[in-house]
Amino acid sequence: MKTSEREFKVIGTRPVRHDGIDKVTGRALYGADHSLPGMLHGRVLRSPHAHARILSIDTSRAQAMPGVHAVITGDDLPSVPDRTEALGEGTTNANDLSNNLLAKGKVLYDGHALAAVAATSAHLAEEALDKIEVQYEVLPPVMDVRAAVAEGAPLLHETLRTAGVPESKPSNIAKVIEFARGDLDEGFAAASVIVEREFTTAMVHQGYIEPHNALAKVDADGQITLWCSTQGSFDIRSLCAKVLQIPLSRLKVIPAEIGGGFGGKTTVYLEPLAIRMSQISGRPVHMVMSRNEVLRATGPTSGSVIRLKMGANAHGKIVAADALLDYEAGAFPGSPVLMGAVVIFAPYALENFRIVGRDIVVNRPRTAAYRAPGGTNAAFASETLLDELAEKLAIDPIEIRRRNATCEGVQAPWGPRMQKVGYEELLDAAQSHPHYSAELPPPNGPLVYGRGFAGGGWGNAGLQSSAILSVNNDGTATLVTGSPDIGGSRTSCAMIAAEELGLEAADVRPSVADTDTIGYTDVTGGSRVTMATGLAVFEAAQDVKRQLRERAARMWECPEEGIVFEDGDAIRPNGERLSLAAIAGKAGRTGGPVIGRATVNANRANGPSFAGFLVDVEVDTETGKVGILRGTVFQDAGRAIHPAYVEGQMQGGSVQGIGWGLGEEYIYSNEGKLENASLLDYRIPTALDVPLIEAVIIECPNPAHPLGIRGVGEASIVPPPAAIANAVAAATGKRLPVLPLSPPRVHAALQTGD
Amino acid sequence: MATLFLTAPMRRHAGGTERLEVVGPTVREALEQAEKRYPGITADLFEGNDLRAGFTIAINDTIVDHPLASLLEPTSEIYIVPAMGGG
Amino acid sequence: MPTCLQRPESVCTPDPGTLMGQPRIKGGYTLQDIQYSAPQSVEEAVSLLAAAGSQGRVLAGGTDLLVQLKNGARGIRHIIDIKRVAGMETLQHTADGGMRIGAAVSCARIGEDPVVQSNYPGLREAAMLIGSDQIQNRATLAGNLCNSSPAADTVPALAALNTSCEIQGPEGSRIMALADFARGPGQNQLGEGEILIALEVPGRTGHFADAYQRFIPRNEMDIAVVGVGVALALNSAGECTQARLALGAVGPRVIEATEAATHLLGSTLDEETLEQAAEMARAIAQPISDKRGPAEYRRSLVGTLTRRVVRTAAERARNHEGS
Amino acid sequence: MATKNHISTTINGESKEFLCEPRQTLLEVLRDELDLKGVKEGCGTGDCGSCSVMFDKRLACSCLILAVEAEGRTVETVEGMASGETLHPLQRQFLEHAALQCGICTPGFLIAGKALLEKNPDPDEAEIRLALAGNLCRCTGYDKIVRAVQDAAREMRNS
Repeated sequence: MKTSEREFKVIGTRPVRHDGIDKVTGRALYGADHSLPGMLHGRVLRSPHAHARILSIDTSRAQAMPGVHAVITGDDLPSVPDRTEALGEGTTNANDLSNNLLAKGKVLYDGHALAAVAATSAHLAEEALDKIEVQYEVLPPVMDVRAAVAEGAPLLHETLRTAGVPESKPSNIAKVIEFARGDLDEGFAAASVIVEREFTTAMVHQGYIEPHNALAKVDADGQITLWCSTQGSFDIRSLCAKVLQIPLSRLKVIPAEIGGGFGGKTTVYLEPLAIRMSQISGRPVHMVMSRNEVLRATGPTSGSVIRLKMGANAHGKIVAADALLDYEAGAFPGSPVLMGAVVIFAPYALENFRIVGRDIVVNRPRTAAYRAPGGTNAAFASETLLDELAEKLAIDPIEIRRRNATCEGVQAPWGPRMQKVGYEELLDAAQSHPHYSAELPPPNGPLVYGRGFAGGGWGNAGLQSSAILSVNNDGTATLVTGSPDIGGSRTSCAMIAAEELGLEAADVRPSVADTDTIGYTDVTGGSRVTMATGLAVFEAAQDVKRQLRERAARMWECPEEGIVFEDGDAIRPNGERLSLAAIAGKAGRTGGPVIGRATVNANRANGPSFAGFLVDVEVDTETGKVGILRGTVFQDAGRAIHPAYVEGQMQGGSVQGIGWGLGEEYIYSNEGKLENASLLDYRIPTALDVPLIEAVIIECPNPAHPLGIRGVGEASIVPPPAAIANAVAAATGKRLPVLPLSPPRVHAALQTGD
Repeated sequence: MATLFLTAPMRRHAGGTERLEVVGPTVREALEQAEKRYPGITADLFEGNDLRAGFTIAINDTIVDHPLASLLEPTSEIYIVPAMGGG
Repeated sequence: MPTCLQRPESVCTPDPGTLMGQPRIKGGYTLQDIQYSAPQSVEEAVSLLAAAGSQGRVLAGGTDLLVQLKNGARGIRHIIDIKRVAGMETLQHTADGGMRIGAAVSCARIGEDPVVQSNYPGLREAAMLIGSDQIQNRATLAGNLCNSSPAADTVPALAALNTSCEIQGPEGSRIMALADFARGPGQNQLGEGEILIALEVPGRTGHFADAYQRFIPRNEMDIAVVGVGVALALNSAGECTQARLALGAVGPRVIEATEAATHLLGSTLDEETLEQAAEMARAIAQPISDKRGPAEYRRSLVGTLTRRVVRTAAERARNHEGS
Repeated sequence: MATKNHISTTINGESKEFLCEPRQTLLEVLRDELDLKGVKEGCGTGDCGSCSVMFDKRLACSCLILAVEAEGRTVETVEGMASGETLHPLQRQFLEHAALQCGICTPGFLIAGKALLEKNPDPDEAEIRLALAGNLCRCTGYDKIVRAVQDAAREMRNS
């Protein structure tokens, strides 16, 4: 049966999440909430310098303190291969990862870890940090991509050469990537209007409310158990095993409840240190970061400089587009510039384009994934420039997107053909939404008003998942997956199982298992859990249904042929029915427990998701402050399993995008010290900074997925900064190619004449 | 004949050509044919005998499960795609 | 000149060893070992503080002090909690219509007080702008003042009201104008063993009103980029007979914009006069550039806020029946 | 080792005594000594509201209170909101509205919401947003939280 014709009973409803009661009563246990008898508390010593050679580290006074049981530095980590390999989500250089955990030779950013201490109390561990003496030779820091590529710029890594460029010299440019097709010169020659700008966007942090944490216990036989807050327990296992050079079988990772991640909890910071100190001390070691450490030393996402030139003909068709994306990698290679290059023209059908992306190291923390990594920066450039083209051609801004919208069969800029996507449907929905035609307030004294729209696409990730679905003898079921649940995904997975087995969502008890209990499962990231782990659950349910038909045949003492399983019953060709509960109750006499299992690589079932954001702003022309009056987010979910949590992803992503657009930024001093390492000065939006955000779910089923699901976690963060900038332009006539659109910047732009 | 779409860096080895006609039966053989015609064109794609981490293969509109072993049809379009992740 | 206008973290203190000491290279962890006392009387508090010398600090709401301690302010070893000292939590309305605000009265209580609501709406605005409800329920006006951050919200509002400080120390008590209290970022006039025990707000007369506004990038949970407080009175003809104007976050301590305030006198607070006063306020500001905004931007905001805040106060004064 | 102070207090309606060092915050003691792990630490500096408790009937960040200050005071945490199996209307509405995703900020929001509704049983949207501005949520964008508080207020007014 095609998914579009199927009627669902559970999918599309809004049951209370299974872990809800624990989370509203304070009983849910997050990483910092775990404790073990005899546990030590670990703390980390961090560099105050952005770039310095480590001349010496003397830990002897700390080691000598009573109550201090372990002190480690970079020398206490084994040497590991210095090459990029498949590790973690995507690829990782283990040597870089190790150097980021504890610096060797040089410190490369303010907050770079140098040493760690485990002691009988947190207070004592901090006192011990004070007793560690480090001597530095301070080096000039390289704080942004412009400085990093300048002639004669100080080098972060003396041996780093540019991948993708033959015979390159040592450089701060770690990699160059390129997508191109058609003929740019010919394209621009055919343009009626050409616009070109250079965009600058600030480094921003995921801003999850729960700081990183880890609790490690090493037994006398070397077996390790690790509790931590992570988006991917298997990735944490492989990363820890790699940097500590231990076999995977020795390490069990138990994912605690996780207090937000948004991509930032896909790698390791404390985990290997806690394990190493537990190995040394023979006692469990618990580590929790402070907010200051989270901001200074965990992976934010890249600031960037993007040069973009686009031309369109008189009908608004984009005839040529040329982009250069320079992304801050932080201290080690690995910015999401590739994904920026994918996203920048993703919503458009283009024939002539070139996209060059450069991954550039700077003396800032090693970047990590952040919700649609790289995409928001890129769409800020393309979606504001396209808006400018529309303005110059006097075409409605949604209409110009409609005329260029990608659709099934279009060759994507990064290569393959597009399957069915819902971008055209989304644009239609936005154009006909009452918000788009609502009256804006007239100017009022210093206050002026404007409306903006922007779109954006995100490819989502497929990757691997496992699921085990066990039928209980009363006809209920238990579901085990390996996907840490950040936003209600265990309920959406349980709903898929319930739908397939004809149960209520509450009759399926879902749990998120440790790495010993379930098969390999990739990260909760790339918007993939409901799509990919959901696919594994769907397949496991088919496995259960096959077994139930077999068991029903045994109970009926008839051949299995012709028996179907529908709406929770096995049905014989003669119409006779046996309920799931009836079959389950007899499982002991028909072959033992009924357990379905499935493992998938969901790459083939993945489908991109497109989003759009429509926003009304108020600009105070005397102060430069931009307020958000109304926001509507549109997104193609393929199929919304639990619409309330789909809306939640869309609203949450939108508000993160608003923060990125209006106020969030890493502010460094000239010496490279992070000046706003607190939630007071790193300004994520409060409840008072945003309006209610209406979420409009578009459902264009993903043709590659049996339930039509598309990942919904990320795409919604891509459009808001561009939409806000477009709205500010509509209100003030000024185009600001810079993020965030902070009051001083807007104010300064309003003072200039052009 | 299947069609191999060349990435921008690969095109530099092939005089700017955007696509090559190749015969299978598998993706691996298709890439070997390309390498024979334009030596060095696939060098960056391989690490030893395997596709380098960070690359994968799409045929038409789908990322395939077995990149190098996938069988081609005469209408197949082969794309070399960077492995993509998310947050 | 100040190098920092933030809620003083230890790095802002230009005077190591006296107030906060050298910063540790850490951030937001736990407190180092301290001694804690909760005296019952002012005399006891003063003698404890005097005995603690430079290592002593008074604890009222703690919303700044605990952050400083977590950030590694090593000089502080003895905390003297004044909340159990008799009278410290008393908000007293005086016969002349003024107020005596005990040093441990929370900002939330200022905000809730009906007399403050009707008579000193500007002070209420300032008190209700400090952080969140969580912070306002703990933070105090006296603490805001003693912390001596140039960006303290209540200080321009209190300065505009011509508030004075009641200080008690080993040598007895003294009174000081609030505007003179802070010396610079994190530094104030308190001597060893001295405690700010109350703020005295003089009574109001006639068509009087005050107002406070600040500019912040978010709508809550921020430190003022600029804050401006004003208090003024009108005669029955609507002419300004009294005016005080105070600027926050644009100098090492609160700046009294005397010339601008004087310029308002005798006028009906028409737009032209407001613009001229705003220009005078702009001229007297000494802003610096830091993470919260460039100097020129701040200077511009001084003008904007001065105009807006005087306009608001004038409106209030005209509507106020007087007493 | 510093001398420990003996503190008598009332937590979630029950008399409690504990020993603490002066340098321990109320948050540390609630979590580490009294096992009230529903009180979360997100920033340690009073900027995120995750550690919100009612301290002497007023909303406060327990990370900015010394545990010794609790002598003779009352403390209420999220653990005291439900009575037995019966959830507080706010807790129920948060579930019904899907007003939580990761859930780490939820205890703080519930306490702040409760503090608001005790003062103001019929808040409008702006009042709700102002009252919750000291609590940061990074997942939801606040939409469903605001709606949950509105519906909880309605439910409480009608009961």
